[in-house]
Amino acid sequence: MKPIATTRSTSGMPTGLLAIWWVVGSEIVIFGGLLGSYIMYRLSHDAWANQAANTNTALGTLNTFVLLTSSLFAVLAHRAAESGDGKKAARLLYYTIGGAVTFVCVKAFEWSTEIAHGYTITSNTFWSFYYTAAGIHALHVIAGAIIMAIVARDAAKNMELQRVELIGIYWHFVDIVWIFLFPLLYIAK
Amino acid sequence: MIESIVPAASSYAWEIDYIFTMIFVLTGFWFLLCEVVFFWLIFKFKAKDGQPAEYITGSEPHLKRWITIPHVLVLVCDLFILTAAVKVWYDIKQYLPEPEKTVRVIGQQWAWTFVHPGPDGVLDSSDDIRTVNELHLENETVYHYQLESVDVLHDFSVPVFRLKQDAIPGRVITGWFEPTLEGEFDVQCAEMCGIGHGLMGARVFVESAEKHAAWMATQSPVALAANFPAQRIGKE
Amino acid sequence: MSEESHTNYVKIWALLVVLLAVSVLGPMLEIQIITLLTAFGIAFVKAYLVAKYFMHINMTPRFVPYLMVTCLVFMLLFVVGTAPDVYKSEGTNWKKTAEWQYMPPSPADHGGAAEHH
Amino acid sequence: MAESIPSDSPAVADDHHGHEEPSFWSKYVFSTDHKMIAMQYMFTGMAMAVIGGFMAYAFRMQLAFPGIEVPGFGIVTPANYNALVTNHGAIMIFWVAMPVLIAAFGNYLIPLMCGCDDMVFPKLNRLSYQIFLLSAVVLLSSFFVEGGGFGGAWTAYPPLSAKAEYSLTPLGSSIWLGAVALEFVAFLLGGINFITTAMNSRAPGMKLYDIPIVIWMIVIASILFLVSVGPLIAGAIMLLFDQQLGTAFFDPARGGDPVLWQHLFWFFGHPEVYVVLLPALGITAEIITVFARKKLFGYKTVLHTTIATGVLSFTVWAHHQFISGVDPRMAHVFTLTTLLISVPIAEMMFVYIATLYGGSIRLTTPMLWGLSFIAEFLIGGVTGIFLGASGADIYFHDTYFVLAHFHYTFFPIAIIGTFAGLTFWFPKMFGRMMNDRLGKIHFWGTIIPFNFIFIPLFVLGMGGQHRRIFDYSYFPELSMPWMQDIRVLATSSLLIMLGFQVVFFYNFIVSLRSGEKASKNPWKSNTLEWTADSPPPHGNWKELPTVYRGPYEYSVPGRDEDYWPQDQPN
Repeated sequence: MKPIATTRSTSGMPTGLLAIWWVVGSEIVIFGGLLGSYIMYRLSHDAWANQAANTNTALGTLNTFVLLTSSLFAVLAHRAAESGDGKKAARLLYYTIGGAVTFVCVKAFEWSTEIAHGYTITSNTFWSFYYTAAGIHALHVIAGAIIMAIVARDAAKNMELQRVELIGIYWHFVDIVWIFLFPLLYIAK
Repeated sequence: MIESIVPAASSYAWEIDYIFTMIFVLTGFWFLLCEVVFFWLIFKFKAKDGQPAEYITGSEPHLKRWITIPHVLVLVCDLFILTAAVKVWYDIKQYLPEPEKTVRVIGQQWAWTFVHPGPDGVLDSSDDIRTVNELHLENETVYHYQLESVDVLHDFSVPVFRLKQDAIPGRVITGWFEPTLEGEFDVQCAEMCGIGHGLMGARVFVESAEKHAAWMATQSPVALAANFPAQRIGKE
Repeated sequence: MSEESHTNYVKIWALLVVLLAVSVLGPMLEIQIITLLTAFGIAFVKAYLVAKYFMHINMTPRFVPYLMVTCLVFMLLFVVGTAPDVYKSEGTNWKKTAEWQYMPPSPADHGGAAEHH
Repeated sequence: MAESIPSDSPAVADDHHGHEEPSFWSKYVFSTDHKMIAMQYMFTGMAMAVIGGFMAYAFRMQLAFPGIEVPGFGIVTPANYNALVTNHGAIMIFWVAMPVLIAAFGNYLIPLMCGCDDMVFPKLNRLSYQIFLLSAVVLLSSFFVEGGGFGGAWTAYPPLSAKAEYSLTPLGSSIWLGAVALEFVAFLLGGINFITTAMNSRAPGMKLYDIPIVIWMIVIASILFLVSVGPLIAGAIMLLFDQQLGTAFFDPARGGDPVLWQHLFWFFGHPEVYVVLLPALGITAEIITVFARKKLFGYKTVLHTTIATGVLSFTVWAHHQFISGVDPRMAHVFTLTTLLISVPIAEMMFVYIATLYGGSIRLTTPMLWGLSFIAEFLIGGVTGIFLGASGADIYFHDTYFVLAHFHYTFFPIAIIGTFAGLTFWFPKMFGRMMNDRLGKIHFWGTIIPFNFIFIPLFVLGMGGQHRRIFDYSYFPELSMPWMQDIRVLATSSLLIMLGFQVVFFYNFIVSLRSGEKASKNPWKSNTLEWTADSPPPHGNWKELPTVYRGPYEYSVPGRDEDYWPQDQPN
């Protein structure tokens, strides 16, 4: 049973929504610190551009497309949940999870190819950043997909429908992080 | 105040001692004022029977100014301290006077290596003198130091010079000092550098020009070969 | 309000995909300024679109967007305070040694070659 | 008055509590009740404080009597010494000050003072404690692995921390780093819970300016933590990769920059000071208003200076790095911001002192702690100016002056703040009064030796004594007899202070078992937690309170009593 505290909303927004925005805020600074460090290193090392040339832009683009599309499904799920259609919301969330799985599979293929070509995390600091930043992001994708599966399972029974919006906001944030990672790691050469 | 505990042996030591005294006086004044008022209030307003506390919100102008006026005064004091701090910092860390000699200071776990310019006064020439844990300086000479580290962070600290600078691997940091007092003083490592951090001391010898020249003579390859024929000569 | 934004979701998505295409194609012109603009300018536009239309940040109370911007500003502050030491390779009275530009031989010369033959 | 609350009679409270008898595990270990989680944090924090205090005892003995076999520890080798000082610092900040001041008091007070029945996410709260407990266990385990505990100072500057061949602790450093990262995760979860609860679940009628200062402080501290810790989490991952995978983020020989870590660390590290300071300041505000029977002198002033301090605290971080290789020109900027931040803090101190004016001061044990916080923290505050002024910091950086300075801030925060809060809320937490006489003995037995530990260390710092050196006999200038005498003085004061803590634990346990039963509102305080039973049952109130006024309406003219609880309509 939820405490009464959870049902109050003095600040003018539901508790879960408020909390998820704080989560997003704390994630912004985590990725901000990492990407800020990367940008400073990158600008200071001209030679990194040659390293970045070895990333696979096509797969990166595909992954961006996959994440953008999954974000669309997430927001459509939110709309379905708002109109009380838990079944539809759950189905759309499963599409989103499908996007996450595709993303991770593409990532796995991309990484294994690169590692097979000798570009490992210790090759040089560009690749260290590449694997670290994309790896932390991929962990967020995986975590998001797992949570989304739980939310979808409940949503299918028309339970806790407000969670569809919350996981959606988290998912869009993960999407935004990738929107910045993509040019930083793949396009800038 | 510091010079009564640690002798001042460089040309800019007085600046540090001066700014210390200045901050000591300013903050000491505020500190004493606060504590005196604080304890006075505690004794003055100790609970007494039949005397309730007053209802004061803190927005009454005649009371609020007891906060706002000190507030502004603190800001003014800060400006004094800021000016002095910027000046001292600029003189010691940012501004580099023309050097008469340059020494290289290399930190490693857990010893200091000093490269002296040798009799010709030029670093990186054939007569450089390389010593471990012994820095020999000529009194009243403007020195530059080039600080390096080969492994982890160290900190080249000479308390009598009021000199302290981290040695960072991958960087060469330049600074200056001018010894003004002859004698033998401590060099300490002031940045955690591992197990032997507590052993990483060296000595700095500030010598008159003649004594310094005499020392250099004993360190010439010829003299060293005569003294320690079996050993490798302490230079590369 | 919500009715209006509902119809827009797919359009926003299409716009995002177009922007993605531009950001990938732009750098192929190999003009630095265009690369920067298309890659990073468009990233900001995309982030804005996602934040506004998917996350509905404009429908939350005012402090939420302020909070997000504050987090970003603090990160900017961090970079500004740090760049004089980390981004620069020399400054007042200090400079980094040559190892700062250290770059090991490209792994493709070994691993990649072994892979192909 | 308190009697007018509906859920007043003990029968009602028992009924509320008694219809289901929870098992030991669900009541004490896996509870989601915010009060029980607060107690878990409190007792874990105290246990860690005992461990941290024991470490201080071991290395202070080594400093005073180099080379002796410390009773209860043994010979302190250089490796031991480094591991002890490193973990003493980390434990006292991350595993004592934060869990006790933010997590324990935050958990206990936020729902009670905001008038709601629990935190908004009770399960998240429990998870946060469990992660915290795990982090503590992980940290302590680092002492028992091959190579021993991490000894690279709590700042963990690479390359020393990044490579096992430098630090000689191949596992200890990674375990230490992992423990710190886990602890951050715990407090991120906890912090989100605190912020959300205070923002969203306040009692009806409780407007922003009706929130007790301590809640404001805990929430602002949580926000500071949340916004500043990100870069360090990223940095910790990078450092962990450097240690375990062999990447070169911070390795200068392979294109990394060790100074980046310093920035990542201190960008968090400085706000962290305020993260633990603010809750202690808040606790002090509650106590001095209650025992001076006075309204806080300028509620809004305190609030605004707190926010100003919080924002400014993000701009001062590099003053920790003045001589660690940052560009000399940047030092001017950070000196400016550092001196600026002294202004709101000074103003806050003035406000606290001014609150005493016109009061009716009762020197109970909690009040003594609260007042001593102000008196002692002032020393910590003014000595900070020496270090924030770049010119003077050239001499004082990494000396015992720094050490004494931050112990004069952290001791009032972590120890005085905790004792103040604990003695003040003890009746509410456990339903019994603490023995005031023993409390005062403990107070004087702690405060007087405390000053005799650290004032002498200021003098040593002026003498150029550097930190983290396990035996000063290798430095002729630091092994003079008068310096050794001072070290012995500091160490013996420490022993006396530690000895007096026995009085506290005795008092704590005896009062817990057989102290005088506490009424609902023994201190005649205004805030909401005193309208609940002592101790509050699960759910805190039968009927949640409504708020009609601010928390500090003491001695309002024209009223019979000198206090006016927040939940009374008139």
